[in-house]
This record gives sequence, C-alpha cells and structure tokens, in this order.
Amino acid sequence: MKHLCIGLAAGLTALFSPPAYAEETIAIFTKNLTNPYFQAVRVGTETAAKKFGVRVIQFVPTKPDSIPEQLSQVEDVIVKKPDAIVFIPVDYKALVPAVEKINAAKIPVTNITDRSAAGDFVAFVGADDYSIGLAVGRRLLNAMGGKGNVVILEGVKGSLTSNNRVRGFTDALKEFPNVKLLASQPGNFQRLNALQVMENLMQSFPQIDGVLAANDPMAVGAIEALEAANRKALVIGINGSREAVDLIKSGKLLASGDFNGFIQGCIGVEIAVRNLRKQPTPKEVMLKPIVVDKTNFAPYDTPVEQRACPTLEEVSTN
Amino acid sequence: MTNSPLFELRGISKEFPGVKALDNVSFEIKAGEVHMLVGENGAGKSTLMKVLCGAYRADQGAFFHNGAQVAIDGPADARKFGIAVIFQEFTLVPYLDIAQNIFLGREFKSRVSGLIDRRRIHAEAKRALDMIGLHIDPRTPVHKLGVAQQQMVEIAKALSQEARILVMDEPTAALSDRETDLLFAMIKRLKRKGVAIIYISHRLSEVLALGDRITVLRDGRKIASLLPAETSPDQLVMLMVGRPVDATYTRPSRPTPGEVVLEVKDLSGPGRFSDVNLTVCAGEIVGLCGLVGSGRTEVARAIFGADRVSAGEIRLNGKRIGASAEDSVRRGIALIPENRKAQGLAVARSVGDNIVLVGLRKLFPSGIFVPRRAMKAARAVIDKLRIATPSPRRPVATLSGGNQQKVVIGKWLNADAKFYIFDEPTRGIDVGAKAEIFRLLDGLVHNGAGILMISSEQIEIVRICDRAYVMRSGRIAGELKHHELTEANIVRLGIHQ
Amino acid sequence: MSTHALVQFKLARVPGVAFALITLCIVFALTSPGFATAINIANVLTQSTILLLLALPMTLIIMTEGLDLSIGAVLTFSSIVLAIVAISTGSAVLGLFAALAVGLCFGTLNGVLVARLDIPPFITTLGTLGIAQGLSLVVTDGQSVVGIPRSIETIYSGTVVGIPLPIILAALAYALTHALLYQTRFGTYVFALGGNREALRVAGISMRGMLIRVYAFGGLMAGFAALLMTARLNSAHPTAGIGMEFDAIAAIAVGGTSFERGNGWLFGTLLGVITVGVLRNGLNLLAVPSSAQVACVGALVIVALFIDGLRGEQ
Amino acid sequence: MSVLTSKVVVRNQLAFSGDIMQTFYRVLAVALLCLALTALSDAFLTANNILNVLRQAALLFLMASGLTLVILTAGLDLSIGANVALSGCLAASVIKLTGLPLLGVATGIACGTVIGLANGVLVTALRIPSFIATYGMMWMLTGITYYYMAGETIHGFPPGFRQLGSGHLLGIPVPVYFMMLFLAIGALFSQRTIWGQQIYAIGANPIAARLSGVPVERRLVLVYAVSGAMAGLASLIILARINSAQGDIGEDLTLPAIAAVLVGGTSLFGGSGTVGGTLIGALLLTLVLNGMNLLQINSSWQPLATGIIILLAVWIDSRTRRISE
Repeated sequence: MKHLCIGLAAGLTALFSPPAYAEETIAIFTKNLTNPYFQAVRVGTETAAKKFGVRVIQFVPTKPDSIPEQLSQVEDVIVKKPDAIVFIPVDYKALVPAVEKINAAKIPVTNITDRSAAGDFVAFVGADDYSIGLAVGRRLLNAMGGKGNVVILEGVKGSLTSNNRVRGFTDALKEFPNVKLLASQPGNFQRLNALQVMENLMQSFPQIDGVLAANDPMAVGAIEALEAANRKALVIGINGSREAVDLIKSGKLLASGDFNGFIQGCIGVEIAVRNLRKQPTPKEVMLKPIVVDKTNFAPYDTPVEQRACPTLEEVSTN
Repeated sequence: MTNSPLFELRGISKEFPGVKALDNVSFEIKAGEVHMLVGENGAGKSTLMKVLCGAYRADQGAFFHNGAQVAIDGPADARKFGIAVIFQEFTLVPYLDIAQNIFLGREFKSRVSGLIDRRRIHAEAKRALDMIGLHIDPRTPVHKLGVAQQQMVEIAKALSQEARILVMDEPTAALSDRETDLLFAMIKRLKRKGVAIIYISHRLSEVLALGDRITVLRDGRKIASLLPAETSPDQLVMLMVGRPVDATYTRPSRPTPGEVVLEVKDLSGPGRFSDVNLTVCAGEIVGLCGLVGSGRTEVARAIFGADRVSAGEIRLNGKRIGASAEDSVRRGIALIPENRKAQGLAVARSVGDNIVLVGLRKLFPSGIFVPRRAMKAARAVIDKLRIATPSPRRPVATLSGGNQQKVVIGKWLNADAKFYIFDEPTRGIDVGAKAEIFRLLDGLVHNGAGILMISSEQIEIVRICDRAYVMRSGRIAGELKHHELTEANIVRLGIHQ
Repeated sequence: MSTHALVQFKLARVPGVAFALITLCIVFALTSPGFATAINIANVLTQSTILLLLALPMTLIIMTEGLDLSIGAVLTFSSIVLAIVAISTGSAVLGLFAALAVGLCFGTLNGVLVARLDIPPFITTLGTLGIAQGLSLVVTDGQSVVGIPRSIETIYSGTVVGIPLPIILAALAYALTHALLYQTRFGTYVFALGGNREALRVAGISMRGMLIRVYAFGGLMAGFAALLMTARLNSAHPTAGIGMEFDAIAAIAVGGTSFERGNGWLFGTLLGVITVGVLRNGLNLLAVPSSAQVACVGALVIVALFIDGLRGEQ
Repeated sequence: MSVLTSKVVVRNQLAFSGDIMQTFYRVLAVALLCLALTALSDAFLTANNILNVLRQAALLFLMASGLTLVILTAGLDLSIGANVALSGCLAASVIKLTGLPLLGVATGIACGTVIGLANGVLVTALRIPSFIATYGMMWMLTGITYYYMAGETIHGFPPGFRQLGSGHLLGIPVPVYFMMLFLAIGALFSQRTIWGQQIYAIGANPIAARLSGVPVERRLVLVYAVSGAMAGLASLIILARINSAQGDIGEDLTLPAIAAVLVGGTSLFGGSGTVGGTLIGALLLTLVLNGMNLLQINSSWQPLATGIIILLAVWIDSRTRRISE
C-alpha cells in the first residue's frame, strides 16, 4: 500500500499544479454549486476578469450554503492573500466574522447580492430584493385585474433574499385590497419542494388565480403542479433565468423579476479592479428592478456565457 | 476435607417464560471437593450455576454459607462468598489486555482519584497467571490469545477473586489433551488448597475420573447425587436421559470402502498448514485429529473452499474443487462447522428457513420459492432427524444445543451431498443426541457418502472411524489404519516428542 | 509478545490514516507555498477543533457498537440556546452552562432510549436528530441569532503564548477523553460494551448505566463544541452543524476505528480529523474547484479504509 | 421435554402474533393519522388529495424499496440521494441532446445501476463497511454532479416523458402505478424467490450463509445494484415531475428514504423486514408532510414531527417484540 500512497501523491501533484499568481488575483465567494443564479454570478465575474485582464478564483462551499465551510474557505484564502475579494455571504449575519477576518488581513473586499450585516466593504453591488418583489408582485396583481386569490412560495426561511422578496410581495398585495392571500409557505428555493407544497395547497384551495414565487425554480415547480392538475393560474418568479425566459416565451410564466446575477458578478469584479488600480469607485450600486415579460425578454434570451459585461457607468446611469 | 458443606442451595426454583428451568433443586458443595454436575442440555445445569453466582435470581429457595442462611441478590453477593464461575462462552473483552480482563470491575484505584492503577493491575495479574503456570505478558490483548489460553485467563480471573468455590462449565470442551491434563493438574492443586470445585461436563470419563461426588439433573429436577465408586457410565447416562441409551456407541459393520471420493494432494495454506495429503473413500468415515490448533479445522475449511490455499489440489471424484464454498456445495460437499451459532445457523430465522437454505437450488430449480413446499421439505428433515420442535416456523434459537446441531446437519440432507466434513459434531451435546448423530453418520456412509470427521475426543474417533489422520502443527503427522487406531496412538502422533 | 506486541497491535492500525496524512502533507507542501507556514498550520488545526470535539466522544460511542447521528444537530441547538441565553443575560458563562445542559439532556435522552428501550442507536439518534434540528428551526424560525457579547469571540480567536485558544481547548478535550478511555474504569467498560457485554454483566456492572453515560458524554461534548462554533460565527445559526455527524464518523473511520467488538483507537481519530482538515485546506490553497474537492473527500474515505482493509488481510 | 414443547407452542403463537401486531400498529397509525387529518381539514379526505399523497409517497417508496433489500442484508446505502442527482442529470442531458426519452430513461436507470454495482464492489471486494463505502460514494457522486452541471439547469422535456411523473392513467397518477408495480415485484422477489431467501439468510448470518453455499458477494452486489437502479428510476420520475434537472435534486432524499424503511419495521441488523412495511413507512411520513401543508403548519416543525414518528414507530416495535417474548 506504500505504492498506493506514492501513486496517490503523484496523482495529486499532477492534478493541481501550483497556481501562478502572476496578474492580479480576485477570490470570488458564492453560496453553492447548485443554484443557477450563482452560476450566473460566477460567469459574470469570469467575463469581467477577461475584460480587465485579472485572474479570478471561485470558492464555493461543497455543502450548499454551509456557513462553517465558507468561513473555513475565507480563512484558507486569507493565507493565500489574493489582491481582492468579491464576497457573497452564505448568511448575511453569520458570516460577519469572516468579513472581519478579511478586513483584518487588509484585503479589499466587495460585497455583492446579499448585503453583509457588518464589515468594511469597498462597495456593495446588488439589486434590492424588496423593490423587485414589489415590482413583479404589482405586475402579477395588475394582470389579475386586481382581484382573486393568490399564494406565496417563500424561499429558505430566514434568508435575507427570501424575507425581502416576500416583504415586497406582501406590500404589493396591500395595494390590491380585493386580492386574497390564501397561504404563504416555504419552498426553500427548490423545485421539488415548491412542486409538492403547491400540490398540497391546491388540495385545500379549489380556486388559486395567482402564484408569487420567490425565485424561478419554485415558479417552475408551481407551474408543473398546476399543469399536472389541469388548473390555470398566473405565475411569477424572480431571477430572470433563461429557463424563466423560455417559459415566458411559451406563455406559461407571466413574468420574472430580473435579479441579475451576471451583471452583479461583472460589476463586483469591475469595482474590485478599479479599487486595485486606484480608480474612483461608488460605495453602492443598486441595479434597477426590471420585470422581464413577453415585451422585453429578448436580451435575457442569450446564454450568460455569451453576454458582455455592461460598464459601471451603464448600470449606474440607467 | 471437612464434612460440613461450605455452601448449600435448598429448594431452588427458577421459571422462564415458557420453561420451568429449575424445580426445587437442592445442591451442596464441600471445601476441597470436586462436585460433578451432569445432565442433558437444557437439564438446568447452567441455570443452577447462574443462580449460584447471582447472574439470575431464584424464584424460590435459600442459600447457606457455612450453615448460615445468606441471600444472593447479585454477582457482588456471590463474590462475597468466594463463588466464581468460568462460563462456556468466555467473558473476556477482546481489545482489553489480559490484566484488565482479570480485574474487570475490580480495578485498583490510583492515588489520583477517578483513575485506575494500571501498574498494580498488571503486577497482580502477573501473580495470578503465575499461580496457574501460564507465562504470558499480562499486557497482551486477549484477542491475540487462543481458546485454551483464554480459558486459562478465565480461571486466573476467578482465582484472583479469592474464589473458594469455583464453577467450571465444560472447561475441557475446547481443550486439547495436553491442555486438559494441565487443567486437571491445576484442579487437583486447587483441591489441596481447599477450593471447592463444581464441574459441569458431558464427558463421563472425566466425571468418573475427577469427581468426588456426582449430581444428576434432568428437566430442571435433581435426579440423583452419588459417589463415583458406586456408579457406572451406563447408569449415569440412564439417569440423565431418563431412558436406557447406548452411550458406549459401537459402530455396526460397514460396507467395504468404495472408490476414492476425495483426494487432497500437497495442500498448503500460508501459515496455517502445509503439504497435507489425504484421501477419503465412498462409504468410510475418516478421522482427522490432533491438538486444538494443529490445523484440523483450517484443512477442513480449505477442502470446503471456504479459505484460500497457496498450493496443492483437491479432487472430488477426480474433478478439481475448492474454488469456493458455493462451488463445493454445488458439487456435493457438506461442511458441518465447528461453531454452530457463529457459523452454522441463522439464529434469528426459523428452523425451516435454516433447513432449506442449502437445498434451495435443488428444491426450487426454477428459482421460484414456494413456502408450502419448503415447509414440507423441512418437516421431512425434522422427522428424519427427530428434531424436537413443534413447527418448522419456530425460531431456531429456541432449540437445545443437540437439536440445533441436528438442524445444521439437516441443512445438507436436501442437498444430497457425496462428501461430508464434520467439525466437532458432538461438542457441547448430551449423550442421547451424540448417539443419534453417530447413527446418522452411519446412515450417510451406508448410502455411499464419504465422511471426514474432526473431533477432540479420541474415544469418538476410535469408535466411529475406519481410519484417521493425526495432525501436528499444521502437518499430517501420520495415518492410522483401523487396526492401529487407538487413543494411545493418536496421542503419541499428536503430541510433540 | 510483551509490550512489543502491544505496540505492534497499535501500529497495525496506523498506516491507513497516517499514510494518507503524510502523503497529503508532502503533496501540499510541494505544490502550495502557503501550506507549510506556521499561520496556515495553526489555521488548519483551529478549523479542525470543532470536528474533533464531536469525533472524540463519537469514537467511544462507536466502540460500544453504537452511533450518534444527532450530535451535529445537538451542537446546532446547543449553540442557539447558548446564544439566546448569552444575549438575554449578557453572560457568556451562563450561556455555556445552558449549552452544556442542552447537550447533556439530548445525550442522556439518546442513552436512555438506546439502553432502556433497546432502540437501535442509528434509529434513536436519527429521531433525536430530527427533534434537535426541528427545535433549532422552531426557536429561531430559520433566522440566525446575533448580538452575542463580543467576549465570546475571544474564545475562538484568542491565543495563549501564541497558540490559538481553540487548539488548547481541543488538546485538553483530547487529553481528557484519552484519560477517560485508557485510565479510568469507565473507559475500560467502554471497551467491554463493544467487546463483550456478558463480561460486564458477570462483573456486576450495569451496562445500561454505562451506555447512558457514553451517550451523555457525547451530548456534553457537543454542547462544548457549540461554544467554539458560536464563538467562531459570533452568532448561532440553525443550519450551522448540519451534516457534521457524518464528517465526524468519516474522520473516525479514516482513523481506523472499526465498527465491531470495541476495537477503537482514539489517536487514530485525532489523525483522521486532521487529515480531513488538511485535505480541505490544501485543496482550497490550490484553488481546486469545489466540485473536485467534494470528490476528493469521498476518495480519501474510501482509500484510507481500503488501505486498512489490505492490512487487515495481511 | 413434553413440558417444554407445550409451552413452546404458546410462545410460538405469541411470536407469530408479534409480527402481526407490528403491521397492525402501523396500519393503525396511518388510519389514526388519516382520521385526525380528516377531522382537522375538510380538504384532506378528497379523492384528489389521496391521489396526491399517494403520488408523493410513490417517489419516497421507489427509493426506499431498493434500500429495503440493502438493509435486509444488514447493510446501508447512503449514496442514493447523490445517485438520484447524477442519474437524473445525465438522463436529462441525454434527453436534451438526442430528444429520445427512451434513451434518457435507459441512461438514468443504467447510471443508477452502475453506481449501485460500484457500491457493491466496494462493500464486497474491498471489504469496506457499507456505511462508510456509500458515504464516500455519496461525496464522489455529488462532486461529479456539481462538476457536470456547473450550476446550470436542464429543463423542458418532451410531453411523452413528462407522463412518467405528472401523467394520469384512468385518473390515477402514473407514479402510483410504479409504486404498485414495484411493491409487487419487491414483495415477490424477497418472499417468493430463492434469491430473496438467500438475502434474508445473509442478513441473519453471513458466515453461515457462505458456508451453506450462498454466493454472498454476488447477492450483496445484486442488492446494491437494485438499490442503485431504483434510485435511477426515482430520478427519472423526479425529472418528469419537475420538468427540469439541477445539481441539487438529490439533496435531502436519502435520510427520508432510510427513515421510511426503518419506520416500516425493517431491522438495521438485517434478516427481518418486508417491502410492504416500507410502503406503510413511506405513506406515514408523506401523510405528515401533507397534513402540515394542509393545516399550514410552519414547515419548521417538519423535522421535529418526523423525528418523533421514527422514535414512536421503533419503540412500539420493541414493545410488541418484548410482549411476544
């Protein structure tokens, strides 16, 4: 078994040749390897990296959304001292110690998507979940003619994203007194959960006219459930994923709030780079809430890999 | 030897759900005497001893220590009166060392409160081991020891508890002759020290040779208590079984052996045995004897294909075999293993399930299992072997040792094997069952099967077998033809000169 | 024979894990400049402390042919209680005691269910896993608990003569467990619980009592680990400990403790935990994609056990 | 002896009734739960909801049924969840690339089976405890899946394929038919074939089984392969239901499946248990979730409830077993 180990050694060495830290290196932290949204973010960062001639390294917890693991990864990365970090905390409160460690190590860090509860950041880049929820919620309720019954599919309980989006939904509902909220159940941002929750809800409520899902996968789950039961309802989701766009094209999905991971990735890196190159950077970039529907889905139809990063100016000016 | 009993049990009764294990049994033991306790399996011997040592609580009955009534509510009490038991299933912990095992539950406290004083434990253990003439480092983990050594450790453990009354449950079952002699010598020494010994055994020779007094139990009742001088093996057997049984089983005339069934050439198993050559013919029973650990079982397992071999070949009716147990079974070899519970039976399953297991392919060639037919097949075997069970559905665990052994043998009757290997078929089985099992062997050879039989009891080999091979430290020390097949010869070949 | 035999008997189990550890260290030292630095080594060891605190009692539990799947969830719940108490009372110490109490309760509950009701450990702890996890979610409604007095943080980030405090605590915990297992009656009986329960019964020792204590010890350590976890996150989160029980079991298996006959080896567990930590740290330093990292962890487990298997056959 | 035997018969009847009681208690539990839910929510006792519960139970059962065989041999398969993810994703991409649902189905089941075989080899040839082997396998599969999917989603399958999960036949969801089919197959295989008998024997005492000529290794490999194949099948039904594949579809499917088997009364020590019991276990667990949704109980309570049910089920078993002895 000595041979076995030596073999193992050789194998490992061959596998990972040491990364050469020639150009500026930026470490990117995302929540998990499974949600397409974060893939969009990663693609965004890589596209931007090419554009600015920097090197990005992706760090993702092997257990999806694992707090201790992301913390460990931060600690490990600090040892390597990358030039900058673009950071999405797995949990906006629990990862504060990680941010403090980064600050202590004097590595400039840009926060995107989920606003960390504390810590010094070069900037925050995000889209306001609340206003997106509000906008897309309004879109649905208008389409329903301001009356009928709706259900809300929440994300992971307690996650910042879910909370704000749902808050947006409910505030939108307040503007439409004739619309009745039947139930609000968590689908944990996952298809199968959303599907089964929806199936069960349909049992207790014979008449559901609208579904507000806190992300696209759950919207998809809801749509499948409705189809399987041959029932009709207007459904909206959030993320503006390609899957959603296809469904919008085919008319199954009414609309999806554009929470653009790709752009957030781009801008996150751009700001990090500018900061490294001593160029002026805004303290905060909030992407304008856009509701993607039949009228305007064209730009979202191209796969993220083929999109080009907008410049900081573009996003801040529009 | 004083005449007043050192310890006495009066009118002990103990009931388990379903069985009255002990029914008003009285029993006494004097200092310095060896009191033999005999009876069939399930007669209540072990239960009585478990009551004596406080492992069980008697439903009724009284205990007297030096004439004064005492209570035994737990092992602690029993130990107080110097009662210690050596059970058949050893009570040793494999991954603790000898010393820790000897003092399990009686660890010496070290000056630091809460900790144990290992140095002292080891020193004391050394003394205990020396006392019985066992010279092993007490720091040796027990799982490294052989069966015999483990038993010695058990005895050392008992003596280290200042045992005045030592209970031995079939101590020789797993011992070779040399080790048995060692044990007997030790027992005699202990006698002289005034230790009282209660000795449970199925080997009547021992019982008569070693015992000062003999008590017979049957079905939980005390049948008789007598002196060796005034009894005979036959009488004892009758008392135990309750009916006259031909215990000194003599073998009927055998058909003249047919052609060779099994042929083993230069078989070697790394570190276990080497250059083993032997043949077995149709219609003959061949013994394979030698000391425990001389490689008998290993050879048997190798022939059966249960273990890999490094060299040599095994032929059944000329065809090479030994690839795997599965292959051997398909070709008609049967192995009745040494350890029933661990190797022979799916204890949790029913008698029927166990019996049909081997024959499944033959009984249901289509692969479709039909419970009704399985039950029928099982019943047939149960009747044929007179297995005492009301129904094949009964969990096999609830059968007595002898009947369990019959089940293990019965498994093979559906597989119509041509060649059988019996490894210690009579270990821990009462006289009645033994005779039946021998009759069964005869039946098999009369139908032209060949049998290789391993046994530590030379007397059995001499009585049952046509020929015998004697093994010594992994090699065949010699072959004994029928006319030279005597206990003396077996011992002479088996022991190192 | 003699002590020599004992040494052999212990060495016989080293290779699986030791070779893996040595190999990994060599590989990473060669391939990643940052790896063999004092800071990083301290970093790896510190990260491993929480897992070690769970793996130590788990080793004892496994030696009794048991298992504790709830230990991760219990850690989570304890840390939540710790946080809530610490916040409401403003005293970290009270919080710690609360956490230890919670851990002890769950541990004892496991023990009682296993020992008194004879429910197989796997199922028992699968059940209590659900209960602890559920309580964590119900109490926090999925939110993380923040606002703990900063003082707690120093328990994880503080150092004594340059050595990170968690490492010292973990070292103490290891010393304690080691003494418990090899120097006390309790430890001796743990070996017996897995090796031969009849031996205990004959010796007149209540094995149920012993079993309950083993599981209680597990819960207690989970409660203690909760302190480090809370200090590390400076908050408590209902998903913080999810799946740690399996990480612990894997580390123990890598460490060469077998699941039968009380054949356990505490030092192997220590090595196992460190090996897993080193693997993850090294892969991060090499910026190996997470997907590959996941696969590597699986490979490590299987390779280590395969090597032990080879040795077993020799 | 006569004394013994007579007592024995009584004992035997008791032991026999013990098994009956086990099943009885479970059916009773399901019935009570149904009654309670009917009382609490008028939506519960509707044809639709019943079918809905059955359809959700079907998924759990399909995974658990294969697992039951593994546990009957005193083994465990922690990799089924990860197996579902990988098989599902491969099948999905095959369907997308070729547009041939059948090819996709073949891929899914084949992939699942191969993974199962791999587990079997680890457990038999390399003699790694199944618990650890399949745990390692789980990590490796997850890694491969993540790498393969790279966080993307594959969605939109041909309607023909969708029928597998969301279709109806005579008003009954297709997965329910699968459940029935594999309940029958599983029961027949384990009770009415010699392979089934051998599997029970292996669970009860592997050494005795080997010495009785049972090809232990081959049977073990078989059960792991079956468990893998069932995971593959389950993955297809998930795909068909949610009309998309993502790296995380297998997440948190493993422990519920194990729970279903255990709640169904199969012993982890092997040798005792039935596939039918597993069905009841699956139903029980699904009913709880369904009820919680109908009554709109915060889903945080879900793990708590599941945990308690598991403990109750097994506790009742040990009780009945003790009574019967």
